[in-house]
Amino acid sequence: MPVLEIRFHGRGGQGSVIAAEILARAAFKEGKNVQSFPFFGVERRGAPVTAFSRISDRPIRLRTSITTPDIVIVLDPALLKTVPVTAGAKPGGLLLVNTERTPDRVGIPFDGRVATVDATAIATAHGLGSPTQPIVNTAVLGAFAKASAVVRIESVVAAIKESVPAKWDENAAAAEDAYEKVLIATEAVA
Amino acid sequence: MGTKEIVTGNYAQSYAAKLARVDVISAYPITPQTTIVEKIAEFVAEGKLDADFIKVESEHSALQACLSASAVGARTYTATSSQGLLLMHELLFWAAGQRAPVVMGVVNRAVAPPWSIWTDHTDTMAQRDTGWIQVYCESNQEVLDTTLMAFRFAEREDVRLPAMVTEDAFYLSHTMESVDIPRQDEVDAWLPRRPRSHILEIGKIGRLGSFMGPDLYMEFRYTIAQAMEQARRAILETEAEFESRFKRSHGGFVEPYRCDGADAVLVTMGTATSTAREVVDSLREKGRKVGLAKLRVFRPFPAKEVRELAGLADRIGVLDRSYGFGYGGPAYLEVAGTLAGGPRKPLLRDFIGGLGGRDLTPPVIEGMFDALLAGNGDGDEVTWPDLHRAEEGV
Amino acid sequence: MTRKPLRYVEDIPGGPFATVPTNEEGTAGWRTIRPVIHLEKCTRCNVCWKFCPDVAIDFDSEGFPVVLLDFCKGCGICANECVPKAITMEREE
Amino acid sequence: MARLTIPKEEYMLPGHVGCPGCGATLAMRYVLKGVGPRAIITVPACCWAVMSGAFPRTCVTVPFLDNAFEATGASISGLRAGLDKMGVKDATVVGFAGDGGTVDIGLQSLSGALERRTDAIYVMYDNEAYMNTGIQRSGSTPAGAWTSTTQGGKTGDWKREPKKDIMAIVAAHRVPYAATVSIGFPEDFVKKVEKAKAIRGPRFIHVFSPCPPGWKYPPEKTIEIAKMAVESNVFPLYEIVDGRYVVNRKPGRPRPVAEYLKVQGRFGHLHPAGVEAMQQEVDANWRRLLALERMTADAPLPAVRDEAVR
Repeated sequence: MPVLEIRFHGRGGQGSVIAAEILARAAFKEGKNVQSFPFFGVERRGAPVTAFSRISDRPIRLRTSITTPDIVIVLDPALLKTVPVTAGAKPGGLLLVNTERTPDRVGIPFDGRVATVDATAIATAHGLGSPTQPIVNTAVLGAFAKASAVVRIESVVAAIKESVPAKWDENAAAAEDAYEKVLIATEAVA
Repeated sequence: MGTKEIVTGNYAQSYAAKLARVDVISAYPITPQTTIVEKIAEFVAEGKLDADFIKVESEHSALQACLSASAVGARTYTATSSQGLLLMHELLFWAAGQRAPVVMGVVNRAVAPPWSIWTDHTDTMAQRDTGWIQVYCESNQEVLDTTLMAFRFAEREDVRLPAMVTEDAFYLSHTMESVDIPRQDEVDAWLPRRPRSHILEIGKIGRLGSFMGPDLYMEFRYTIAQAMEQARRAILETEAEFESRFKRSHGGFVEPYRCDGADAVLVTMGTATSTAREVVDSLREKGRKVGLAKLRVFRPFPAKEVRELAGLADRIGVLDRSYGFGYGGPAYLEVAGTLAGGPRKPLLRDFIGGLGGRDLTPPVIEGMFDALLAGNGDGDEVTWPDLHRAEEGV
Repeated sequence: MTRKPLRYVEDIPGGPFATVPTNEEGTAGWRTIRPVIHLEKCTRCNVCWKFCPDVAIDFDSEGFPVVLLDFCKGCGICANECVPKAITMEREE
Repeated sequence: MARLTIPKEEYMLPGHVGCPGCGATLAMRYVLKGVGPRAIITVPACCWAVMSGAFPRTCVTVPFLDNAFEATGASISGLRAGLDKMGVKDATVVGFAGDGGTVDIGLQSLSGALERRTDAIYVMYDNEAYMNTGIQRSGSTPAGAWTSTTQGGKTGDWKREPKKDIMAIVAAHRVPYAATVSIGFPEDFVKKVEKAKAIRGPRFIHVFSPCPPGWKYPPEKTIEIAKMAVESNVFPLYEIVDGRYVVNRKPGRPRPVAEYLKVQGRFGHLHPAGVEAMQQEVDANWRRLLALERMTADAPLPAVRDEAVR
């Protein structure tokens, strides 16, 4: 298995950095080599934030940010209009977006599979975060487990319980909920 | 022509600052720099210098106050030594980053502990990568002239970098010797006030300093690197312009002395150069073909001129009046590094000496030439010739 | 108008001297909820204008407050401080 | 439209990267309304060093200088001297620093500037911790508060030391004017800045500046909290004019400190005994402030007023 590169896009306070960390822990539980780190910039609530994860069978030695991701995960749909989230994405990869829309109506071109999940609704239903600032990361990771098949939902849930500061059960339930509800478009979206 | 006076190296600095009509001085006292600022305080008190002398509470603040005054266009000057220069370290980088042409006199003094107020180049050598032009002087006349030159090349639009003019503690700072002090009108013509770019103005939007991400910071640092390379030409042009007006020059970047047909050349800095001239003359009289090279401008480092030394002799020694723990003297490491890249591969030796005010006497310097000429180059690369060791009974 | 970001050495002015006002680019994307002003209740007391951390409230010709949606971050201070409760926070579509 | 109670002109621009509900942006907005367009601001490392976002942007229309963390005091001295020598006599020099940058790392240069009577206004916007670096405790963090470096935990390792009284430290320098202001009272805030602007010599403004992520409350409550702090005597509004204390607001019945604490997650761990202890601390400080007002009414230690002083 080559080094799998995953790039998260979110906003300060939405949990993108913790999402990358949880994913790395989940893959580590399955015996993989892992690496997760944020692009350390002007972290402000609401400001765009990027985080990265690498997963591989062999040791990971690259010490760079991820510019040609296999998988792009977008925690906030508003970013689709302002940030080039799919820049450099490898062809035939996966784009997972937290949105109410179905994969075919995501509204940006992508050469690969597209998956969507309304993580905001799921997070709000499970009481995660506040109406103005729902915490969507754990729900998105549940959808990721299904859409990517890179890690099992059990590993994601176990990793969540190690990483989130509070509401372990609600976060785990949100991940499992999203695992069921994620929509995956099989063919490439023009 | 100016007036000849007997002054110390410190007063030479004060006169230069006065003649340059500096707007703002901001300084904190430290031996042996104190008489520089005291003399400036006298000029201000007597109305001979219309400047604002901010008596700050630390050297760190001294340089920040200069940077902020410079940020709105004022011509600024400060002076310090040793511990004070080390405390300024953060602000030294800030000055280059802000492209502030601050001129600073540094009286080279050893660093603590233990306390030592005597000469040693460790303080300024430790600042060689901060983006400041650095010129090491050999005489009080050179101190005054170089300070006047520093204002001119530092403020040039194509340079706009800060400059340090250094003098050895006591050997220059407190040594009285004859110095020609130029007339004020001549210096006014030499240092006219030109409007400066990239400064802050009341009523105009602008932020000096700012915040850059990984996509632009490197390009910005490169513009400072370009300015320092540009400073090479600016310094030489300034020296030539100074010579045509004041009829004096001090050797540009590197000044060889009696190197024709030399078997060995010793690279020296600061006042050790003067003593070494005596030694070269006396050895030449005894038929020994030796010479010296005065390394005057340390930043920007004169790589081209140093490489030319390799054409003068097969054996080159460097007298470092400082030492970098873990390898050797910084001057040697840079000279050796430059020569390693050149076509010829002379035998290279680093002599650590004169630390903490230890006298560099003719016998000690002569010993360095002996070590350079002896053997076929199997001796130690870095040596401390004047170290007091019990077994050698020296 | 979003300015092309600086990228090349040649773009760099001769010093770290910034002169581009920040209001050339919006911060709208920051919000998940936005203020809606119900003019029928508004008394034009300008408290919302006074307390906005983003200077994102201006006035129309009759002195009624207008939210500058390019800059509002949806913090909700205006709604919280509005005396006649004429401002409600609605979810961003 | 009702008459505006503070000047209409804006010198801080929208588009900055302050967090939603940030108190420090209102602090800058009101200071600039008070000093007007012929001002120059110098700022150390703090939230405001990042507020404009990346080069080449700036979010204030007046000239803005970045200075080293420890050296805001030295910077205002340098700016004043530089402007004097450049023939600019009517500009207002403003140092604008955070609480950590003032009471901790910058205290020495502040003391230097006050002692050498630098003709400038030093503004400390107080969000009571190192917020730009992620809510670490500062000397200005109140006792009992959670921060990322006083996390409580099993050992109860909350901030133990009382908040450093910077106004007392400034008063000891016999400055001509010092005042506390809160963004919850913009009229009082701007009036005091305008008052300070008209005075020569060193002046100090202590701004109460709530911080949503740092104090753990929802962003819409920033002003509510900034008012409650004053109404509960946690942060009294007063001036020190030529050595005389003048308390500007004396609430008839101050609101219980408990109400102020309840809204903020950083105090969420406090038991009734902890709340009571803070109430007593606030009451003691308030009694002392009133005593200072009485004592200095007839025995002030006046500032040295030398009009030509820098």
